[in-house]
Amino acid sequence: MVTAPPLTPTFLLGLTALAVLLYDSVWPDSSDASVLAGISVIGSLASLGTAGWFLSADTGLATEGISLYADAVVVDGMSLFFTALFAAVTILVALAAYDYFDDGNRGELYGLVLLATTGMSLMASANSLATAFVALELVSLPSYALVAFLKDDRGSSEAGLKYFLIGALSSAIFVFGVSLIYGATGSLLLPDVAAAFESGLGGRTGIAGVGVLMVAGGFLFKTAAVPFHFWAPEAYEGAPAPVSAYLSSASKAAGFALAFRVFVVGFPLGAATSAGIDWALLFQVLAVATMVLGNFAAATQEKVKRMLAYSSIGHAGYVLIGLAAISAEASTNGDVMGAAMAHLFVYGFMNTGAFLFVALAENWGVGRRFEDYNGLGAEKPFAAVAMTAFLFSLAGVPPLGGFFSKLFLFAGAVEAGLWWLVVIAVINSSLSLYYYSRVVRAMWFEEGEHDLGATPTALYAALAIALVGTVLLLPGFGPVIETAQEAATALFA
Amino acid sequence: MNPWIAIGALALVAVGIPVAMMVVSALLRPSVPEQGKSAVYESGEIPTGTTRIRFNIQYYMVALLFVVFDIETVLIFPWTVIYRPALEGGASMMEVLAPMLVFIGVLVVGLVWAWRQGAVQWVSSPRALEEKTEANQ
Amino acid sequence: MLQAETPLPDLLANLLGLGGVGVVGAFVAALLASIIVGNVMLAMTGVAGPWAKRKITAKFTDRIAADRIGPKGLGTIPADALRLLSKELIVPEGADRPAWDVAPLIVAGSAMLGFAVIPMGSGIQLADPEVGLAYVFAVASIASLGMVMAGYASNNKYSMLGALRAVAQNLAYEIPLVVTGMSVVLFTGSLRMSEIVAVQQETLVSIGGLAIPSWFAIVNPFAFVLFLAANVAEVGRNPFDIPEAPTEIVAGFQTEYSSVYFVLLYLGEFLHIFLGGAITAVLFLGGAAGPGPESIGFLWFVVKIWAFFLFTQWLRSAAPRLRIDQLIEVGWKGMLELSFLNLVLTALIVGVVV
Amino acid sequence: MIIETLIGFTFVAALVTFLVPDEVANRVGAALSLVPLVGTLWMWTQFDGSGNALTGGTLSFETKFDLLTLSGYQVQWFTGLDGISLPLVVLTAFLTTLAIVSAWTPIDTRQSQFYGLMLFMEANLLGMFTALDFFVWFVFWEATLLPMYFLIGVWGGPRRKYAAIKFFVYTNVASLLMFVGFVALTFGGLGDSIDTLALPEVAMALNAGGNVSSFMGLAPDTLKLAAFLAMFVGFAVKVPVAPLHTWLPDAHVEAPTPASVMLAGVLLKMGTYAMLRFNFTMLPDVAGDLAVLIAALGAFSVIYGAILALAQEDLKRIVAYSSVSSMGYVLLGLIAYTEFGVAGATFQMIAHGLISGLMFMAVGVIYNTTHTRMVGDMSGLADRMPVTVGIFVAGAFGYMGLPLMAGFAGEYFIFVGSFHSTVIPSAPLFTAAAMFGIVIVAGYLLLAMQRTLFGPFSLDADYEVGPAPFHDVAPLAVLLLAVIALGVAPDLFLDMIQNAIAPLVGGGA
Amino acid sequence: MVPIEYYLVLSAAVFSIGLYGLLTRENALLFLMSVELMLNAANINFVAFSVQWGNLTGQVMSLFVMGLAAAEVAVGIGIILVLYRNFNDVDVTLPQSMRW
Repeated sequence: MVTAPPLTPTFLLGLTALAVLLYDSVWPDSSDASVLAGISVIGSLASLGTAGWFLSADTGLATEGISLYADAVVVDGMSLFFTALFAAVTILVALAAYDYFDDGNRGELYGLVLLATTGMSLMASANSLATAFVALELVSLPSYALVAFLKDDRGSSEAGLKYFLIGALSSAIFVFGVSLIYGATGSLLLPDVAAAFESGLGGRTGIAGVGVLMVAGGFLFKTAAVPFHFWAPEAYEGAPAPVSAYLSSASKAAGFALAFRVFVVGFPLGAATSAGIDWALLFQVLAVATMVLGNFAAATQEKVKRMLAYSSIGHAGYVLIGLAAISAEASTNGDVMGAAMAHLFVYGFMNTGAFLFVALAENWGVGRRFEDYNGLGAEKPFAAVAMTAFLFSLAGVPPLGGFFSKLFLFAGAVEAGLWWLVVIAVINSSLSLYYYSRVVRAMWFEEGEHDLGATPTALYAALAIALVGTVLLLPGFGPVIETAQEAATALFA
Repeated sequence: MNPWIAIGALALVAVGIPVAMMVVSALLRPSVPEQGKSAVYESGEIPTGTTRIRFNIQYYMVALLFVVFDIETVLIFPWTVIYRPALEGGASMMEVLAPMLVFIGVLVVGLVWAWRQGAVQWVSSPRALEEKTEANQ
Repeated sequence: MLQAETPLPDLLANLLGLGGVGVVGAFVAALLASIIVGNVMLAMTGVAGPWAKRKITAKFTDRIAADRIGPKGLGTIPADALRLLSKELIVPEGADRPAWDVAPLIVAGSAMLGFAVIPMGSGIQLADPEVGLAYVFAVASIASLGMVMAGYASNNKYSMLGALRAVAQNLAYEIPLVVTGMSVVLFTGSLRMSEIVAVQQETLVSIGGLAIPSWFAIVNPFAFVLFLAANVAEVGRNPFDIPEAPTEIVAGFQTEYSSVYFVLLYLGEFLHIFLGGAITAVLFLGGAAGPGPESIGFLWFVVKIWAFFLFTQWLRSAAPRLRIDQLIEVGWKGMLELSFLNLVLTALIVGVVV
Repeated sequence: MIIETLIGFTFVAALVTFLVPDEVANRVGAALSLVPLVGTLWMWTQFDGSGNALTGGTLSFETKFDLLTLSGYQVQWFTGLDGISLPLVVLTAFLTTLAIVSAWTPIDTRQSQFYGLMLFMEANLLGMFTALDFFVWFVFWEATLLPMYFLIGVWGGPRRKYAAIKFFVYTNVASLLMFVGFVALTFGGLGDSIDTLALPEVAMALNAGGNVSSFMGLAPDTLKLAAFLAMFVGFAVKVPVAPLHTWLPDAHVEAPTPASVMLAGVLLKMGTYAMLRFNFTMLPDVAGDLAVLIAALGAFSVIYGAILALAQEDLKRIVAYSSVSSMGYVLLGLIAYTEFGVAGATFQMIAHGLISGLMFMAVGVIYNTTHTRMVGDMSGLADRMPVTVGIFVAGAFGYMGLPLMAGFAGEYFIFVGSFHSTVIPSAPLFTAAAMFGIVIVAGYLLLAMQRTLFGPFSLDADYEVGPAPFHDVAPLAVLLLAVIALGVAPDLFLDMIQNAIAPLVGGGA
Repeated sequence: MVPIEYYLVLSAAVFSIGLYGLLTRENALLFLMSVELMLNAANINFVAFSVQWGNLTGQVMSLFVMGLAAAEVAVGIGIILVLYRNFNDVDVTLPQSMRW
């Protein structure tokens, strides 16, 4: 079956990052980034391909997964699924960055993106809270720098600062939570932590409860969910658009990947609930708060990028259903979590695509407000069609990938008996159609005059790939959801 | 006996002796306050401007580089300690050595990159810069 | 074994019968031992700073120095001490007071703290914790904090520059120093100072009945040279006396200091030289080992650290000072790579040998 | 696989048309649209199905394979044709081609996008009428709305943005309601007794009776009622049934003519088609209970639409409101649950599709020439553009149900059927009310035409008025021929329709 | 042996001080210091619990935390430097070019 090391996809990403840095070391003054972009894309493609190959070869899907390094890392369907997602988003971002940052040297940019992707892939594989923390930081640190990448831009540096401040705070909270979990259970390995939970924690439930809460805080930051969402609008708006795309899809997915594994494997709900730590309830509340806040705030925005930022918070709320709808013994847990994973996958394409269009608009020098997009449909039909598809998919309008993933997610929640949650989610989803369609209206229905430059090839290519991804996920949704649900179900085994 | 008791005691002594010297000096020395004396020394000129000057960014770059590398040495320490016992315990050399080679390899890549990006290049003279850009054209 | 099985405080406790009094007794014994060690070291620096330094430099430059007071000018030592202590303390305008006051304490204190784990032979070792080597590196590098505080708090541009340069230099050479030190640990498999010394007592080869001990200076001369260089930089002596660089920035971070504060900074620097020598001796020169009975180990130890002192003074006369950019280049582009190389090579050698 | 091939081809055709230059897009679009037209006509000739698709009849051109699993339900790709869907599929392909040709004159900007969207809509409509799995059907159903949204919003009149949004919001909310109703019924009510959401399976499970369980605290009967109402309201918006029709006049007035043709000709039929498939086939007993309400709504739509038409000055608005009126008959015919009623209603969908298409197209041609649609602004157009006016008048007669025209057959059957209905209480009363409506609308239509088309020529604006170009008139002529052909020989479709609805009226109420 | 609760109280106190500083200070550098405090509170826990449980996991983890804290500071200071260049201040409440 598998003849390469199980962590090959992760290794490939890391090696690509080193290759980029090496290339940049050898030719530090080269102002042509095509080689850098090429290395990044090829490396990510290789990683994506390997992950796909492993997935199709059923690595660890049927079994418990392959544990490595004294159980600190596990490779299973879920980690491969997410790694494929991260690699795909990285390809898009690497292509987009080629045109977006058109001055000077970009070695550090590609290096940072690839390192962060490596970290994300590791997050998806983490089977120990120590690995989780290290991987989380490996994602966060490059992200901070990426957000502040435009050194002379006030918005970018402000965004970087805010992202960093809240990031530092939340990672401190996370690690303190981990220390409490360690205190309560005596181990950082998730299976051992779970065993301690199962055996009743020996009267240390108080510490464990605070610890679980704090660990959840760390994930909520990474996924831009309430109450750690403050950074998201600022960071996404101020950051260079490809970076916003990267953060809002890949980074968010990574947070969820880790949260899924830590909570499901590490803090089994049945044992946790009997110890008074009902985290599913916590996530139910947070899911509602997050989606309501994200969608309502998005509806009041005047700038496209900021609207997308808030809508990204809203989507975090939907995905949180994947955790909220878990119950101790239900056989449907795998289905709903798999649906959440599939939604993240689809989201990876459509949301990245939407931000890439914003990148394109910034590249053209079009403004940031809704009105500034007026008439783009007539002037650049292809890009506008792509954007329209992304937005409608984000809204969950049926013919597109976003509809299916939301449908499966909500169906899973209904099966788990969370009718009220689904009702709120559907109302939110309908509201989202309103603000997404504002962009569509501006692009197609309004008249506008722009002095648009050439069409940047790589950005267009990225946009096209994202579009193909979004559209192909309609007929190709079957394998995605099946893989996701199978992987998620294996987690509950 | 716990060795840290002795270390604590030495810490007391290490602070105590200088403090004692200060006390002795305070008893001995005169105090003749005078305006001119307390002016900061600037080659005898009247001090200009503030001391909080902007200094070369390279100091900062070096400090950053250090922060990263110094912490990495912390992670190498445990490895050096167990290296020989592990080998004597029967582990093969590659098994013990390879992870650290990878670790150091990654570090070296980072160092080389920083080096080539000019993180440790103290002076970049305009002439050198000019030559560099010309060579690239 | 040259090492006393029991560290000095225990010895004292037993001698004075304090062993039975519990923690308090132990503390009293430790305090006594600390006072002994601290004063011995201070005495050495007292000799070295005002007198030996001048004498040595004078020899190198074929001059006569310090010959007015006492035989061979030895009376200079108490005279200087009294002179400096009774000088007026001038506080510069705009000094950042607490920091400015504390800086000398840190510089002097950190050096002295380092001696806690050094086995000086003849049973003189205050403490022997498991992590001795890490401890001594950690404590020694606190001094740069003191230098920055001194430089920053003085409100003087020269001081500020000196402080910055001190930091840059310490940072650049700290890592090679520690990494090279770790290559020794690869042999010993322990960070305990007494272990490190003990491992070096084994005979490496016998040449004509003369047993050559496996001092790491002999086993791994490459590491020794690296360590020596990094150590000289770390204690800020020529050719690495960038932080003070009297001909460039007056006196660096200590420009604005006078009276007892200056004495403390000055003493602290000399203590650091001796601490550097002590670390070198322990890591590479077999600690207090030498011909003769174990009880004179302390003498050998003193010889070794004085040898290091002599070496620094020789460099002071012989070597020109590097420019700051050269210093950084040598540190980051040369020493660091070499020290990593050394680490890997040592690991390979150990692997092959074991 | 012929259905899939046609749908796939049409999608590709849409993409190709989207990418060709504007100058050639009209011809490319028209040429490509011929392929699905020919394909559907061929399917018509080869049609060999019998019975109703949802009650175990034999399907023609059936394709079925598994796609994925959703919460325990197998989602299938399941398409096929029966006597109800085939005529609608033919109508779709036929009207699309004609609408594309009729767009050559009025659409003068962003042509490639326009024709691309038309073909995209056609592809989705074909999928919608052939799909027999709920999810696949729903995807196509919703996807049909998107192109219309853009067609109205981009190429429409002065208030196009408002109209597009209104259309979009109305239809989307309706879809959501319908979706919730259906899902509650199947997921909750049928529970584990089915393992796919294929429409035949759902319909048969429901009609088998007695196996609906209570859900969310709703008793089985209440659940069925709630689901019926949710679906009915959802579809009624599409039809539209008064009082849920308010989006329609706006959309029609603002939409460019070809889009109006598609909207009135095909998109309105989606609502009645879905009502027939879902409400009246799956829950006939509930429908029977609500018959009086539904019949009243149908009659109300007829009269209300007619009266509103009376008050209009805009030709397009008149036609639009008369559509509301016409769809009222269809509803009335469907609820009658007699062979004549349901078959007539189904036939009327086709007939009305053709005739309203014709009317809108004719109004469009006039507008192209005169740049106004206001009744008071012009008169005596017959002198200047006789052919167009002739066809227009003929179409209006068709609307009134003149014998030998398609409208006659449909309306006649509907009235006969509803008159004899045993399901609707006091059926003759409703029938008479509806018949009254037809008189109003026909009368007013003729009056308006009289004022605009005949008499001495005058025009408020300063435009040269002459005969319309050939490619404007040709679609009108073709449509008129089709209307007459169906009027003369209704059996072209009526046989298969009757065959398909027979199981419904046999087992109804 | 000092009871484990004492360490917990100590670390909680350090954590709270850090949190307090972080919420009340406006200077970015003080903010960084506060975060360091919070991280080191976690380190106290790790080391104390490591002794308590008799395994080395906690000590190793504290090394990781230290390393990553240093890296975080490195990145943070870089960002603050950029911020200073753009806004001429290190007050974290000052940049408000994107208020909602």
